Amino acid sequence: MKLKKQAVSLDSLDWKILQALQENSKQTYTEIGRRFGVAHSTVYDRIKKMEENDVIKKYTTVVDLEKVGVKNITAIMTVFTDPKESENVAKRLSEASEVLEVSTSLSEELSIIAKVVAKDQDKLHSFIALGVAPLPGVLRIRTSIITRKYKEKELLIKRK
Amino acid sequence: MKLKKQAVSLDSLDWKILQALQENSKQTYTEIGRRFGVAHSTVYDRIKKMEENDVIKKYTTVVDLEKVGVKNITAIMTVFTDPKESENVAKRLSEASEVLEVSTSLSEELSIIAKVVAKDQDKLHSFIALGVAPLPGVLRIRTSIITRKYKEKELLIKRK
Amino acid sequence: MTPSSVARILRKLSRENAFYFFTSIGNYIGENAVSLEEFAKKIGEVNTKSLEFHFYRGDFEKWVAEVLEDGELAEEIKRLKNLKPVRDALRSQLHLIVSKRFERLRKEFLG
Amino acid sequence: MTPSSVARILRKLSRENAFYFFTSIGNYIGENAVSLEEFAKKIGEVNTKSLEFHFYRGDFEKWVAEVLEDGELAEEIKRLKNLKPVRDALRSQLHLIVSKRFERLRKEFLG
Repeated sequence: MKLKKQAVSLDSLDWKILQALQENSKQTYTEIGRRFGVAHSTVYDRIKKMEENDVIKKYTTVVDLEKVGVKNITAIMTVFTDPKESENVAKRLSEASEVLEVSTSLSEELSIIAKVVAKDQDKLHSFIALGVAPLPGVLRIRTSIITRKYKEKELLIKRK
Repeated sequence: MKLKKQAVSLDSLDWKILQALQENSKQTYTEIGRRFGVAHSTVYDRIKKMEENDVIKKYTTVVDLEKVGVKNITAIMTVFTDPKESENVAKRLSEASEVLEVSTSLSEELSIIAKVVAKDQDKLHSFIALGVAPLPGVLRIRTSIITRKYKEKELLIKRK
Repeated sequence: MTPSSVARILRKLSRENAFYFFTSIGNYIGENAVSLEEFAKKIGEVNTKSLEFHFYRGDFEKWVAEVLEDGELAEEIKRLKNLKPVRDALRSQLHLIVSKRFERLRKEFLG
Repeated sequence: MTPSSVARILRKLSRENAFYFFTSIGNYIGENAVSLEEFAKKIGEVNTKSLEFHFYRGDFEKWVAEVLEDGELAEEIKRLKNLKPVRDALRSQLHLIVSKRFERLRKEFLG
């Protein structure tokens, strides 16, 4: 049985803590408590609760892969499919390690948008020609190779 | 003067530590050291160095905003521009808080791809009609609204 | 109408105040109008999907009222909705209303 | 050639082994060929940009050699590169080579 998604309700201290953790996940409970004028045990309780109900999904580290010489190319691939096969194609794409993001989208036409990484243009093309075009229901594919990134960030949490 | 980008070279322990931090940034030096059979002081030194040379950009927290009732819509916007104005348009888009990602890209045509969030379709349209279409050099805009996300992850660090 | 308010309606607008033609949410077709005169012309040219999109969202009457500041024309466009015109019928009726208005104001302006 | 190798070259391929036509890196136009016969037909139909893209990357000869397993045809396609044909000249010459080969094999197969 699938659990019904119900919005967890957060108060203003929860929002402030989330925002602080998004800025820097390594801050201690004491540091966060001091910043908002509450006890570290309060901060601890709030965070534990948000971890338990999965509001907090993960603590992670943002790494500059270019700095360490990893020179992947990134492409945005738009896949037009037979509407009946759209979900299957999206699922198959999601299984590939080359594919970081997959969404279905609606514009004038239904399509699947996916972010793909590869070592170079040849590897990118092979992946699409051998791994995507042959999927049942794929009608056309349009691919744009990213030439320069100007901005890349997650949605910042705003205090409520 | 612009500093020349030079690749920082990492050894296999650095890679392992980065991977561990990407999985969970809140692990202690001791936990990481135990996992890889090295002293916590070694882990500390390696991490400090990677923080200093900006290989580690940020420690952050991934939050499930839907769980807390934030129901934004996300759209992928492709902006076709006069090639001379492409960089200016990309920069102007990057300044907008509604815009999370901006890249220039190359397919059969040059374009700018941007990820945009908005409270609803009306807000999304207003932002594009009043904030993007009027930018000098904008020729056409194509927008796809994300209807469902199947996969969304950062590039995972692989051990070398 | 005072000569100055006529002149105001007929003025050339800045890029920020132009009317931008879309066919659906976020899909800009690359056509815009920086004056009432150009607005009339573009209504005759852009595809009818774009006209339907803006007409039934109320974008035309809003722009005419708030940017051009022509309350009378805005009212006329709004009234046209009662007929629920689509496709070429929408284009021809809208074009008639807007170009007639433009011609009248232009004559008034030239005196 | 043995009858069985002729039959093999003329066989219908699985979806995974079909030739997929692109116009540039990652841009699939929605046309594919699941047999030598269909390959000849599609060469006559798809736009020449796609033909140029695959021809000069060596995709055609590779697919013909490795998937269809027709080494002779692969060689002929490869040799055509020396003439550096583009656009309609590329289409007609490629079409001639491939359809001739298909006709010959078909006759051989029918005996």
